[in-house]
Amino acid sequence: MSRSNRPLWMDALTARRSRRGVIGTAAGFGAAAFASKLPLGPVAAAQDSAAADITGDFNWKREDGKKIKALLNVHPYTDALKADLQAFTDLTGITVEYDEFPENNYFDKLTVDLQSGQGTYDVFMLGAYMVWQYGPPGWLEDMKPWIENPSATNPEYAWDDIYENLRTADNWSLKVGEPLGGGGQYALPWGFEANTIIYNTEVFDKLGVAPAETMDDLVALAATLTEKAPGAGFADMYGIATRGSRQWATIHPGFMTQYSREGGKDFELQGDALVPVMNSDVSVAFHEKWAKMMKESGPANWTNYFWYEVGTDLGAGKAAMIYDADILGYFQNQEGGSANAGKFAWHPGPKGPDGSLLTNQWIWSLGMNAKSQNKSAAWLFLQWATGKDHLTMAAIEGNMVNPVRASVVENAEFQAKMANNKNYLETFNAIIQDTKILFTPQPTFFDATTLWAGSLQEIYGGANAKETLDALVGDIVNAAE
Amino acid sequence: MSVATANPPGSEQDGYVSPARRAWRPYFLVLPALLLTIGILYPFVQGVIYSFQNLKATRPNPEFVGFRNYQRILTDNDFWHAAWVTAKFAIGATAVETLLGVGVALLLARNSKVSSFLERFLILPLMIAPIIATIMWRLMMQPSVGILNYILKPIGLGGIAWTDTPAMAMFSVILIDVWIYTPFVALLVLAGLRSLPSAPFEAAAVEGAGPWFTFRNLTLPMLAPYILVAVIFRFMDSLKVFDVIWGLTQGGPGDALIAIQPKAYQEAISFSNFSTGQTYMVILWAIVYLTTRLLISVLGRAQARAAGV
Amino acid sequence: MATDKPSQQVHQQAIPEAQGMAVAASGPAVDPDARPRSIGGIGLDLLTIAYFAFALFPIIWILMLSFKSQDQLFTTYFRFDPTLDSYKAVLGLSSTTESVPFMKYFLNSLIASFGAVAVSLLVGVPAAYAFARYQFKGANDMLFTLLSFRFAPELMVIIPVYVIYQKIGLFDRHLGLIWVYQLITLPLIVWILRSYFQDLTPELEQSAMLDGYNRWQALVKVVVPLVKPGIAAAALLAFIFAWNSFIFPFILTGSNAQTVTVGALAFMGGAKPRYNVTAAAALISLIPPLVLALSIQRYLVRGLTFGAVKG
Amino acid sequence: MATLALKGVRKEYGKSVVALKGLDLDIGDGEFFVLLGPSGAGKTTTLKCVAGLEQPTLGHVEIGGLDVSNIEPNARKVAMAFENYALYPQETVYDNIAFPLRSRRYYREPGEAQSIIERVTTTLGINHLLQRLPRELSGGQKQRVALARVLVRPADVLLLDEPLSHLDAKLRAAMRAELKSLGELQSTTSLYVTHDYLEALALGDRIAVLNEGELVQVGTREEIWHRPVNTFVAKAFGQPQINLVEGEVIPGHDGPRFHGANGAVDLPMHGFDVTPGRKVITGMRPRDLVMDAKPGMAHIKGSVWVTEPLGRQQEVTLEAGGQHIAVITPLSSLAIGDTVTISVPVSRILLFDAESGQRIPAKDDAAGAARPIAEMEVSRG
Repeated sequence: MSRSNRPLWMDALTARRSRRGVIGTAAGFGAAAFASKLPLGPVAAAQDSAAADITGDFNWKREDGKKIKALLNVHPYTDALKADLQAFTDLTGITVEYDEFPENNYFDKLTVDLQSGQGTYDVFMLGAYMVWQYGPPGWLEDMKPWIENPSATNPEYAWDDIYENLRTADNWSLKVGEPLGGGGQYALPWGFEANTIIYNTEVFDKLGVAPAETMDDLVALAATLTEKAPGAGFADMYGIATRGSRQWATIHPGFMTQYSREGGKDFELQGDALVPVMNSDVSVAFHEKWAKMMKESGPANWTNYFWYEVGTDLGAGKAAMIYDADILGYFQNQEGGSANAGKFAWHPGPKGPDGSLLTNQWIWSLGMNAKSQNKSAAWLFLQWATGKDHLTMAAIEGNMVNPVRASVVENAEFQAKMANNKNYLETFNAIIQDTKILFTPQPTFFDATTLWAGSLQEIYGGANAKETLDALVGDIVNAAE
Repeated sequence: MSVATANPPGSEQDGYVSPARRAWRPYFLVLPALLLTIGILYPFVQGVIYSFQNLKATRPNPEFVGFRNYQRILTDNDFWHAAWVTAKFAIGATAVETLLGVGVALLLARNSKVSSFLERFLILPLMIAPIIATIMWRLMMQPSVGILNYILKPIGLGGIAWTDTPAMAMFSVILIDVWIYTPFVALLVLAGLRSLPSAPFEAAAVEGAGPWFTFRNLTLPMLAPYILVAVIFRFMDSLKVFDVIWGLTQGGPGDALIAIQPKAYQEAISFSNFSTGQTYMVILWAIVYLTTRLLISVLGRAQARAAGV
Repeated sequence: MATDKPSQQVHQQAIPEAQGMAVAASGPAVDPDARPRSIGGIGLDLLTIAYFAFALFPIIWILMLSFKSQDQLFTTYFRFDPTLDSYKAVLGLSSTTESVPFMKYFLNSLIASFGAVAVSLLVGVPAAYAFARYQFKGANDMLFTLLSFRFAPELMVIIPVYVIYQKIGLFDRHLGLIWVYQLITLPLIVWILRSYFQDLTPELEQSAMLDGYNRWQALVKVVVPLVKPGIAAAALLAFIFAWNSFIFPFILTGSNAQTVTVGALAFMGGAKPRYNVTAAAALISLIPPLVLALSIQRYLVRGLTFGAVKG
Repeated sequence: MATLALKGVRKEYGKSVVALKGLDLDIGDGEFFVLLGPSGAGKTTTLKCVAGLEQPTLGHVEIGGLDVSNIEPNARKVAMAFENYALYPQETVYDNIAFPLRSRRYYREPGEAQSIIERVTTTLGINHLLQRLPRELSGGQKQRVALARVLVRPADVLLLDEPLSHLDAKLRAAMRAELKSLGELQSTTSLYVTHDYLEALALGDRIAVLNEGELVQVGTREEIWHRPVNTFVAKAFGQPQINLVEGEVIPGHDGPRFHGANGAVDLPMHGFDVTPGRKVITGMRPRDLVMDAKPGMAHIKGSVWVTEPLGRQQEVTLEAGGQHIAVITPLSSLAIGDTVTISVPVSRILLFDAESGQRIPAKDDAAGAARPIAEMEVSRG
């Protein structure tokens, strides 16, 4: 309905412009300093760390009889962990109690606990972006001293086995705008998602089309699929599903991946000042293209698409392809996982004009509460949970994909397990070197990116892209003040 | 009251109660509730105190900033936008629920075989937690796999994008809210209908008054207090809307459904701008408080009028 | 609500009203069975059916959803192969590690909701009685303070409460939930019951006092039986609101005291949204309020009437 | 059995409403005492203060000579029948009546209770209603049930609040007679509240007239009837109401005379100690006046303004000098506008000061008080 009649809410959007206009003049925003490059919080020096208290030979039974509490998100990774917990208790004598919450509410729960400073949970799951929110207030334990202390960490831990881009993603100086790496290790990579194209081979084969190699091809391919698939026996099928809800999570998968490949940036350092640049010409052009693609070839009601609608539509045969987390396709492809299980294939997605395959990633990581009273026991748990043994078992017997350790990916059993997911491993290997966090680290990531998603929705609804993004930049600057 | 002496009159008698004890009697009755309440009052006051600080994640040691948060928020267009969204939702939802609820109550009060049978199901939608009901509605409204467009297709209404535009999104949240809470209004009004005295209606029937005349001049005025109570309850809760909006679109598309409470939630919890979120909530509390007081005084007058009938 | 009226009003209406719904049948409603069925009557019946189609369709749909398998969840509408898998998952009968201890949450919800309503009745009935019958200094302030909690957004208190609970060990405890649920249940019960007591002529319990009973006995033997419909209705409403509460149990509990609202949502996480299991969970959580409502149905409509209406 | 006394009882509600303005009453042991007044006079408040259901703002209540201010209502040994009956709607008639006998204070074995209840309900004629619920009773039946509940239990003081007010006239007359014959009422100190002067006259050993929270007069029925302290009391008793004519005392050839209604009412004042020039009001009860010019009486000439039949009698209202004067006469054919003369028995004239409304005593005041009350002999209804 809205696909053809889009100007319905143009008026409302025009009104929005002037609403923001009251706050300040849009012209001034482009160059406005968003934040200066200052350290935000207490940068814990290595010698202050509780890790320094651990001396002598490494011993798994060092904290025998202790109890730690974990906050977990409902997730296949968590299921694999729960299934293996007894092994940890047998190994260390430590018991793990956990509370589990669904993802939509998980971070709210975690934030409230960390904010309260009560240290209820010794360890918890978090994403790399959360380090930017939780690190500066000093809520996260820096684990670098722990990793580097041979008395605390088992000799077989093999920290370097974890892909470097993933390790770097959880490592930050806590200075706004400063690139990742070169600071404290505020979380340990545990499992991750890279964003790729996943498509329905049955449709592609029947229509004789192949995955797109450029952004323009992707727009055209999606349109072709939308046009032809319903006539080819795929009732109600449309071209492409991506996330579209008013959440920061709408920006970070396919959108951010392709945005970066096309040369788009979120912030730029200008001198000592960090400046939002979502209103650059490259960015405006990309927003228009993306919105057009979703409007013409995406689902009706796109602005209400969370990750699970994206996965659901792929599985139900409503979406011909998705541009989202690679594992979202994996779960739909499992036997009994959806009506079209077994029909999906992976592709790295369109390259940038310069051939770029930059890929944004989401890393489920494990972190330690800086207020924990059981840091030594918590550390034993964390190194076990991110260690080779557990992750290998979890990837092969459970659904712990994608693995964060090269050794697990290279494991023959794992390769065999993934073989029936067409081109999954090929895609993985093609992008893994370019898979990193493509956002600029800064503590208002969630506010800014949520506003960003709202702006994308407005452009989708028909608003002028340039004006909307100018206003977005203004809002981000304002919010920081 | 007699003057207390060393040996108050009657103190040795059966059934003696000292004047002090008598004076304290109501307080004793209220005391347990009050003690419980004080337990709640503390966090409540604490919440208000936060609104006078500048606490946020990046500033773990907050300072008092007086009314600066209030000043900032009340001059911020985001607040007025949220207030406008809240007002639209609250008025829209309350109006529809009231009209529909009164209608349903009148239909049920007929006590026909059909309505008596159906009445027992009236309360069901109230019993599903709003947060879960909203998730279910969300799935029903999904254009690709949802059932609503599937069953509306035969009557030419397939392909509705339920939450794609601000107007549709507002329509959809109000629809869900109406589904959940219309039974509440209907229940209250039905109760009112059934307790109306019969004499005036018999008199009207004897005088040959038509049904519409009877409804307008008898039923409606006498029912007014009940309807108003339903309106107060619903309006008060609609101003605090959160579950339905958050569950459906998290405030989207754009910021079309960012009402005050979702805005406050986002600021306080999602973004850790704690004092800002808390200030939004104190303002919301004040709005609800004042609106309710106003409506209650209207109710008082309506009751007085109804009593005069 | 907070108006200053003499506490000893004589409501002559109260006695006939309390005597029951004798009026109801002969009320303004026209009994269509008493006269020939008209076209209009059928039309109104159709309208009634139309509303209930709207009201009940989602529930029927949820019921169907709960019997669908995961792979038919999004590809079937009315015709599908029914399975009990979702119920097995909710009841913990399936062996997968993805199961959520839902029945434990169910029990938690029962304890917290019943506990909250019981506490509210225990402290709320005397308080409501005092507010209705006595004039005392600060009464209006206390009453309005109590009621104003209902105006407060739940989020406003949640962080302070969280901190306090962590400190005094009420986090993730049933008692903690029962206490914080008072925000929901106590104002409701005091509000409704106070109006009830006001509606009831004070002379009934005064008469009992002269007949040899003390104040407490008069309350228990004479007043409470008369306001039973009000207590039942207020308690049911309070129970439903407590049972459906989401934000409090979500923030204030962990695995030990978690409730069904939070538990049902847990099925929406993981690799894929399990709407079918969530639907089964929602239907199972519907049982307690439903049973409660059916068991006090005869009080319900009447009970709501005279409580709620008096400001 | 006990005496009952109110000592300076004042009752305020809130800051502005004063229900009782300092009431002093002494009621003897076994006395049947009637409190009469218009609605809002404070009658019910008085009863509730005695019962302990209301706490006086000032002053106190004594029962049997003891200050009961700090005694709970259930320990005061007071029984009360409420104006609205206060029957427990969910209990049967039997259970309602048995209610006090099941309390710890007035407990009776079930068998004993049953026999008491049977005796009392038989006396009251409601023993066939025992299994009914209050809502299935008529007003008169409810009233008897309320009365029965008061009578089954021992009490030092009985408080009866308008027990007959909701009955129709016929039933009320019958019940009045019945009440009088009840042994319990005759022997127990009783405080009876009513706004019906006939009830007061019929039942009260003594009557107190209450107005706006203040006692106007306390006395026997004859004292109240023949020597009302002021026009308020005079007007409170008698139907039709006493004829009050304003005028002036003027000198006459055989002593002072009353001159009122532009000279249409001219009466000798030799029974009173009044001096000419004083502004006064005369009171003449309609039943004391006689049609036609009778010798030995004063006469008033007027024209018939309206007539209203009352059974075998009629009430005739005359217009005389711009003043309406009511007379009760046997039925006769009188047409509107007819000129008639009525006779006034001079000894029955009441005189009030025009300014204060207070009665001016007659010279033979003591003798007047002993006369029977004509009103009581007339059957009404």
